[in-house]
Amino acid sequence: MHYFFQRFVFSLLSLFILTLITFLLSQVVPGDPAIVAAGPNAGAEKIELLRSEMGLDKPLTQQFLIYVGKLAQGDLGKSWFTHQPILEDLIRELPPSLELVIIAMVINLVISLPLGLCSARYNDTRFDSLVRLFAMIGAGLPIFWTALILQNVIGGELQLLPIAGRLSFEYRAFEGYTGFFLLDGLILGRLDVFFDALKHLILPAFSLSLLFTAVGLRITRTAMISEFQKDYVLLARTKAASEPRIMFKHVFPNGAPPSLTVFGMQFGWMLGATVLVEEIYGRPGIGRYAVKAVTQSDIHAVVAVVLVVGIVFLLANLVVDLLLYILNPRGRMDK
Amino acid sequence: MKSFLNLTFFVKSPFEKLALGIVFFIILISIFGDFIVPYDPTQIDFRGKLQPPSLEHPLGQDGAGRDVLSRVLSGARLTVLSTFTVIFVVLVIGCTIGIFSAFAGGWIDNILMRIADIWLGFPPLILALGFAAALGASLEAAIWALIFSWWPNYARLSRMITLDILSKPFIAGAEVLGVPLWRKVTFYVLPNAFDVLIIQVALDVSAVMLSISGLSFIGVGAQIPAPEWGSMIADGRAHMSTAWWVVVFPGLAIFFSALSFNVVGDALRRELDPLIRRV
Amino acid sequence: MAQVDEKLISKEEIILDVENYSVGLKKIKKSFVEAVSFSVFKGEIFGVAGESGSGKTLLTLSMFGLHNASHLNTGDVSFDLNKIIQSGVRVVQTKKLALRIGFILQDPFSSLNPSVKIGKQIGEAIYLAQGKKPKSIENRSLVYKLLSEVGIPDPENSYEQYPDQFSGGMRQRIVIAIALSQDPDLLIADEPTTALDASTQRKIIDLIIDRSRQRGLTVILVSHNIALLQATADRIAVMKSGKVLDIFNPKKIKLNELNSYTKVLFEGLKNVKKHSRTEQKQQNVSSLPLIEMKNIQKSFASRLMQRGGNFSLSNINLEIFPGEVVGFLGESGSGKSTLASIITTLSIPNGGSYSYKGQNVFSFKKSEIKQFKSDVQMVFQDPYGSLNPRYNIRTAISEALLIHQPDLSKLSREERIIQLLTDVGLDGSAMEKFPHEFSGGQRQRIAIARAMSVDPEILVCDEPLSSLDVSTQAQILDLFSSLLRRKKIAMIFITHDIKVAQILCDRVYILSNGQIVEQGKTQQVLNSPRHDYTLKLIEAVY
Amino acid sequence: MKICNLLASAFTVLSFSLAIPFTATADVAGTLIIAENETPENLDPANATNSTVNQLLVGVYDALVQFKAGETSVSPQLATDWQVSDDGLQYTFKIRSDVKFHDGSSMTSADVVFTLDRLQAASAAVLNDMGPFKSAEAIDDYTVKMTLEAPFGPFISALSRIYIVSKAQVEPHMSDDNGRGWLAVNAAGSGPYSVSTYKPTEVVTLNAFEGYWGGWDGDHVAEVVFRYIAEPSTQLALLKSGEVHIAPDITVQDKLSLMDADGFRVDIGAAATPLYFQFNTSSDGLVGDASFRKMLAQTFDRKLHLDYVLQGFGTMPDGPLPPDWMGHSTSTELPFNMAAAKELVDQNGWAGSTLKVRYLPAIEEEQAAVEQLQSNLSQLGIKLEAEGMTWPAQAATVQDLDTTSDINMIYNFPSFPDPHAILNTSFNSQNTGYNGGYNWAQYSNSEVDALLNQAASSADQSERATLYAKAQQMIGAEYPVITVSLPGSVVAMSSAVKGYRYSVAHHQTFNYMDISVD
Repeated sequence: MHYFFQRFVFSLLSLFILTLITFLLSQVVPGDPAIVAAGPNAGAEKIELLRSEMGLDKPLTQQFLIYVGKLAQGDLGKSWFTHQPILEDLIRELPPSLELVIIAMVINLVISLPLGLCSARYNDTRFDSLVRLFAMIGAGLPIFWTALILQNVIGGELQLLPIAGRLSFEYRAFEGYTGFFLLDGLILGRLDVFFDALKHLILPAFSLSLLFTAVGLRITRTAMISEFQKDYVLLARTKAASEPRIMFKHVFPNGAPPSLTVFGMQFGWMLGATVLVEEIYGRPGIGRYAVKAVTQSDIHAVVAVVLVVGIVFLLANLVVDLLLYILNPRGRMDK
Repeated sequence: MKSFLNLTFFVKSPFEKLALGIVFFIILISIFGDFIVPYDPTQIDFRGKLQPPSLEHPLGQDGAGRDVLSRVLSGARLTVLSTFTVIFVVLVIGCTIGIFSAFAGGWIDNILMRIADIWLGFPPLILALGFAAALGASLEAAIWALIFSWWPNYARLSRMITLDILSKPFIAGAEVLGVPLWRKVTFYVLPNAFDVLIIQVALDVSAVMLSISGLSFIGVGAQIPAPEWGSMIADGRAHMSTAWWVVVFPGLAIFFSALSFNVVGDALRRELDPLIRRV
Repeated sequence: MAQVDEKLISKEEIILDVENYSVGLKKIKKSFVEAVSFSVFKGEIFGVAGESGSGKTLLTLSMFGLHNASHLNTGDVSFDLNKIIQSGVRVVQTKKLALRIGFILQDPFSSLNPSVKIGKQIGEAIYLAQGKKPKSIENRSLVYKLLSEVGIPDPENSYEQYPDQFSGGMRQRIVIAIALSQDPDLLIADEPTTALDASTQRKIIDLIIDRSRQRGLTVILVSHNIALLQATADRIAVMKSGKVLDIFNPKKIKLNELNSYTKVLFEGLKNVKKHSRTEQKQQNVSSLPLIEMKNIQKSFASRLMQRGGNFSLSNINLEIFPGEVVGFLGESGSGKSTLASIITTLSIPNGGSYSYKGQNVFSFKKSEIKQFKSDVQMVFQDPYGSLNPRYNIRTAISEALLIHQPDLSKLSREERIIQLLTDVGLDGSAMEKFPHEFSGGQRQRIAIARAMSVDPEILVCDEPLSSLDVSTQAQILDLFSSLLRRKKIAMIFITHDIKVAQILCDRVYILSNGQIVEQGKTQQVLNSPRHDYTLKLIEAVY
Repeated sequence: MKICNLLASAFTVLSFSLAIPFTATADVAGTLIIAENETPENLDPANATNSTVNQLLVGVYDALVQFKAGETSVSPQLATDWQVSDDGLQYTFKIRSDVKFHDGSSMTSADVVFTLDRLQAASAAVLNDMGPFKSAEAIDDYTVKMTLEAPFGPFISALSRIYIVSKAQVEPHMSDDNGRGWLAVNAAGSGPYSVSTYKPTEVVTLNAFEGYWGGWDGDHVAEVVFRYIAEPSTQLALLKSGEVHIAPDITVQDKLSLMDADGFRVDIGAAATPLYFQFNTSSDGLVGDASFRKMLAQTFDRKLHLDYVLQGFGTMPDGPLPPDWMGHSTSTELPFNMAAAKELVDQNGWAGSTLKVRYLPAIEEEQAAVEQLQSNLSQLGIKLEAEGMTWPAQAATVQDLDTTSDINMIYNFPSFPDPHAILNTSFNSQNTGYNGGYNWAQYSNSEVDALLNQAASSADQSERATLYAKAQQMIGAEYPVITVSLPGSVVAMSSAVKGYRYSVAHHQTFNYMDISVD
């Protein structure tokens, strides 16, 4: 438990530095934020008023304290363009992105773990070479390009899957409790909604996960190979344990944790990479929101996105640590 | 230690040789590309707008009638140059911080590495986006943004290598002899870190390349009329259904370069990485 | 090959018959075990001796399909009258054999699954061998029985514990329990004690011998430790470069009939000339001590160290006089290396005083530090890591000269390097080469030459022999004694090997748990030890 | 602001649309689905100058007067009639008494006054068009008086963008931001449609308002849906698969190909939205020099642009004002002439200089025009750096002279078809970027200002025409802009869409209140 306390303190520290970095980021925006915020047609008085409203006339340290204080109350500021509290925007935009990333993660895990394990077991065989080739190719494909090609070929030409949106048009009035349509579909017993949402997720999730799967596969494979070389595997063989038993009972539980850490990091990276796919697939979400905020120089919104994605990243890592702890009650982590 | 005189010692299979060939080809055209392109890559010709591949224009023409082949070839320079700029600067900054941190030890080391850890917590694309928001959209901004988000990788790696080297008996030997600090850094640490760093560089090239083109794709990187591959794809996507060539070829260019650098990096790692060699 | 069989044995009494067996590694199409033939008799303890890289592990594991990277080439192997390999092709699968053969592997720290309770791991073996369900009471009671059989205290509690809660010796006992759980006919122990301390080593070997005699097991004991094999094995096969050179009964050894390599191996350090400088020392005693330590303390943050062992030093008092050879004896973890690093000022103690030639080391001026750094030199344990891999030998040695004798002309520096290399038994042609082009023994020579280049007053040697092969050990030890004969320098020799201390040292300090438990003249301390720990050390030696 | 390309397409009524609860007259049925590439910033009528906002609001709110789709003159909407005082400073409006807001409350003059007061307090962008408007007051429940500081000819036209909000609904939410936060996501109008779902990054749904004061006659849809789809290729695919009826943002190529396709229709509207390269005339750099601008003015080939980028959909401009407009003065801008430009460059040694242009990459023809200019300038040895931005970001850069780039691309969407809406917005020094207007050339000429002001305050059309013509000539002599094109509004749609008409006063909106879907 001491370990967790440590992790927690570290996360808090990370959070603090995260806010500091994002705050500084908001300071380097060119021009006067007040002018930008005032929008067209604002007079000099209005700008001056805004400047003091935004606290821009105070010293930097004081501004930072005010910023942190507001954050603590969940106030991420207002968007200069939608005039809405950014927190509300994010609460609306986060679930679709998380849904996408979770499905992409599932695809990633479902491919990486078993394939990595098998390819480590049959290291240096033709099967292994094929897996490695797949990993190489995956790691070289630009996410946005794959997304465009898949959308046009599978969605457009072949019409196998929907090309855009989160739900088919007929479900446009669908409202759930959580904003996660898959979950809402299940909660409300609307399986049609569930499957429709899933159908809309397949292409974007696959495009998003390909690069990460390639990396995940490679890392799993390496971890598993080094596990297969440990003497306990040899010992298990001398016990006449069957190969599946060795793979799933001995190697997998020991080889998976190191790659799990990487998957935890990937979760955050994937959330960042949604900027490359959401717009293409016409999905709402934090990535599309971020791109729009950046191109509009809506710096409060950008900073909020950076902060929120950073927090999700930290949480994902904490969850992974917890998972590792549960999976492996003893040893390793205390060291 | 392999001899570096034979620079291609690490490629074994025909596949790897092909990849190395592509890498050389990309570097060559990034140097001489402007002399071999059939057309001026920025010269518009609306009369030839979105013409499909033909003998005069083997890869077709884009929405402004520019020759896609010329743009793809000339884009290599932009991509390679910006990728290597990022890697070089990140290498210098990261290694300086990493090696300093390792030598300093104690709380300085602790703080620096904590910062690096936390920094790594930002998904690089989002961090780069934030940075691009602050700097405005341009290829230079994208390069700075990536440098800004990438350095901790090298700081951590070089610190790790330095600590590893510092734990070797030959450093203790140097210590016993009274070898001065600058000599330890330049003659002991750097040459021995070289292998690992070069592997990391080779593997990072493709990641940086993909990131730069990704940033250009979403519009915060290279600006028109620069023939950057990512922005070419962004430009062409509206015409995707009628003129696939404006999207497919730049994408293939990114794909083949990233793949080749990956394959070469992997081969390098296999041959140079002491951790893997031992196995 | 000298096959020294005492009697002709009928086929039924042979459990393992190997004929013309060759095996290579998958990646490299070259044989690493070449045309090996031997038979193992039922009930005997069959030793396989050889230095690292001789192919002994590859041989034993590959026969039973347990070496991942192995690639069978030729030969026949039969186990208990059944062919398992015929003309280089495996005819009986590993799984079928595994239950009849128990294995004990080299590294107890990795041979147990770290995330499974040890009771469960033994239980799994029982389940796989006898079909008793892992969760059944029957299975559990068998586990308890085995645990107590191999000497694990409190089996019921131990059952619930994880491997990392046990020391190396205990883990090896658990591995033995797993091997015994299948009630095998043949026990293969591959370097079972290499990773363990000397005192534990003896207990484990005794356990293996004891258990197998009791159960009537045949044992193949693979080891590089010749003394151990001599003391335990009924017959020994000696391997070198993938070939079996000799098979003989060590109790009836006739060295002349054996291969010259085998002879070197078995004579070991016996022929190294004993070094003694008693006469010289008489004069030196009167002089001032070179090094004087009083009440030195050193402690580390505990989390740095993993495998138990207290690495802190306390209350260290010692004196080293000019020209004498002093041994620091102790097991790993006793603090000898820490002490060496304090002597060479690589680490700073938390308390106590340390003076060199009567002056406080910690208040040296810059020039004095420089002088000290040329007076005190060190030779390290790992010859592979002790030279900068990016320096060729000339640069490596001349760096030392450049720092401490910058006035030396280029030419005389060159001459000096050649002289130093000749002194350690190499020649000038070595200068242009890089460390990786040399063998371990040669590297250790280069390291010694480099240390000697600045004419030190005292040479600190930290286990300089322990990573070398037995045959090389003798040569390097020879080099040290000839060095001592020629140069009037003091030496601190850190070792865990009593025999080495006997040969080289005038005086010894015995270290245990970071404290000096005993000291005195080498013969006196080793012949009539006063401390239990010293006694334990001596008893552990075969 | 975006370009004038709208399209629509036709197909069968989706069966589910019948399920939507609606109990009004039987001819209000069906769903109209419109694709849109840019998401709206908000729903606030204060931002009705922004076409993405305006396209939602145009049928949700009513104004005192309105331009009906397809018409170029105003008709009464909430106002029944009005009088202008002789000095042109006072306007008295009689307003309807039968108007109900969507919340059921009745409209009175208090709502009109409240609306204008709020806009003034929020310094709303729509007031830009209102000239010297000073204040509004309620005379009685159905009479409003508005006061101007100076006579202003197009005042009545300008009122067409002043959407009347319900005081009862908005006042409780005024807080410290003049109700901007609340109105950003809520509507308080009296128009034929009310907002039922507002998911600004996905979909906005409007439903026919049962109690609409104008009543329902003819064919209308019960539901209007805006789907936000950024990719032109996706819009096209959805149009083809029948998932949207109007897809305005597909490429010109695709529009061309749809002209001959069965089941689709392409409407070409006579738009009057000039696209400009505006040169920063207040710059300390080269573009501040009129002779340099003279050179630049000759480097853009409008004909090529019209023929190949716009595929012929549009008019060749020869000055900032559309040729058929009142007061148009011919050939105030120089024609394309690279040789003349080259001569100027050589004379002055301008080769080797670098300029910067900002533009909206989301608009196909803007990017094409930038590329065209880049290509031509590079032949003269001048490097033109481009920076793609979004509208608000670009607008923010011109609010400071230091951050204004050498050249800015901007579309002028006149709020009503009057020369004032184009010339005053783009060339009056009161409307320079740093004053918050659309004069991004930061062009300031007191004589031009005087001419424009005089024309604005005059009611005599022929006098105004003369004044505007003179202003154009003076502007032309200083080369503050290149008028790139006057594109037509090309809208492709499903042929099931009936009743679509291009609305010149509400460019890039859809008259969904008049449309029915077969």
